[in-house]
Amino acid sequence: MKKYKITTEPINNQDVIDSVVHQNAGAISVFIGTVREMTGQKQTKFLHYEAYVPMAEKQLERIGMEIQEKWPSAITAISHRIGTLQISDIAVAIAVSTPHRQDAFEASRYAIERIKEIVPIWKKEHYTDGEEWIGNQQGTKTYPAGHPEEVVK
Amino acid sequence: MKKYKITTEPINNQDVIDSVVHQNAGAISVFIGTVREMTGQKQTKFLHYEAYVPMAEKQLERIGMEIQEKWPSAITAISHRIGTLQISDIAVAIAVSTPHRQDAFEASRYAIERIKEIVPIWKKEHYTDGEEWIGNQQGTKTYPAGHPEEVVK
Amino acid sequence: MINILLFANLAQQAETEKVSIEVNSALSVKEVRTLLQQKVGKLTGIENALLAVNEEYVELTGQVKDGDTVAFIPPVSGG
Amino acid sequence: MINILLFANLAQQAETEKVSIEVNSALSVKEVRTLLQQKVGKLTGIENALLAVNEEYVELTGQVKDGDTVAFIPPVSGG
Repeated sequence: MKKYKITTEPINNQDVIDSVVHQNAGAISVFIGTVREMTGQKQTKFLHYEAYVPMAEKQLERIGMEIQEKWPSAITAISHRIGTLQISDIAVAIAVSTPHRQDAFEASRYAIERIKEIVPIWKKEHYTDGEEWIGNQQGTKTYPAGHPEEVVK
Repeated sequence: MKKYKITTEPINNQDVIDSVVHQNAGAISVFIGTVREMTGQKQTKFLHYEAYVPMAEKQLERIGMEIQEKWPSAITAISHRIGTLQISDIAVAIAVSTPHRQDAFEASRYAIERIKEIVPIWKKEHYTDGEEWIGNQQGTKTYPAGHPEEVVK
Repeated sequence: MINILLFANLAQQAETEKVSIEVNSALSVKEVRTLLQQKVGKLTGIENALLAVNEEYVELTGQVKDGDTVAFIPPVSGG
Repeated sequence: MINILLFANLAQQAETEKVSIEVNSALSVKEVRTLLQQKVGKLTGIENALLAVNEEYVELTGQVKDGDTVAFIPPVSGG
């Protein structure tokens, strides 16, 4: 399976896991992001994800390379789904295998944080009382134009 | 599926994951322990796990309760295999779902650390040059009789 | 010609995901951003967008030439 | 009668996983540990074992009565 993938199909967790199994891996940390119904008082009906697909796959691959620099024995695979997702559907599955467990946990956590920073994917929440693109509108994330060093090589 | 299980059968990761899926879970952290071939210069041919099965299942359940106390929205499932395992076989699969990702990572890490402290399961390494029960012999873990408060209710 | 890609709420405001502009000489991403808004109208929040040329992140001063693809990437929300 | 369970290297040394001892009165786990080794011989490392009575961890002073199951649990190595 392609290790870094943006897909419109449902994600098969085991496929993602299988692509990081290795005879010298003792630990695999898997992170699965699923569609949650309630966020505070807001009820989600469904979500829509869109991506800048070719660039998003490159950025996923870049995250894998960053992980390999930090944890040289790590093997990483990431699949992110786009399109319309229902409650409990899998949006993202990340698997990282390493010889020892501490590295696996740290690397898989690193991967999800980096996805939320640099991978061009956007989520539109369809609530029972309206819809909104998550990101700008919340004001929780801004990238002042003078401060993009985290993403510029 | 039983959420806390000691089994002689191969572990199906997806079964463990499925048993923690919930409409208000946005994150599932899965930890999979697999049999690693090389540990330093030692080469493992295969492993044998034994357990005090009924007590081990109770202790897994106890870990689930500890997690629910610390992270009230968490749902936990743990399967541990016993018997003879080959390289890359799954020894343990832990899944924890929570509304937000930070808790899922912390709780699943907590679970694997607690397994290594309180669940009566023992691993015998069969190396290319001999065999040994892991635990006592390594001297990396001792439980002075005066210090069992972590496990005594 | 320079191809400009818009996403999420930027595409929604512009009512298109793709805009082309003719250019006579190399220019900066910042200049592209100005030309884009002259064409499609003011895009709220575009100053917070990440910038990419040919699928690589660049700074506002990044150079763009004929045939390049410039993407304005509003704060991402995958995962 | 008290049932004693041994595991891993303790079972290997004792050459059995299960030992029964007859008792006339309640006694402590520590006393059980002594009686056990009188019966099967010295078990290296048993002083590092966790202790359980009827599948619950107890301290060395824990009380054991007729019909109980006492387990000596060498340092665990699951996961």
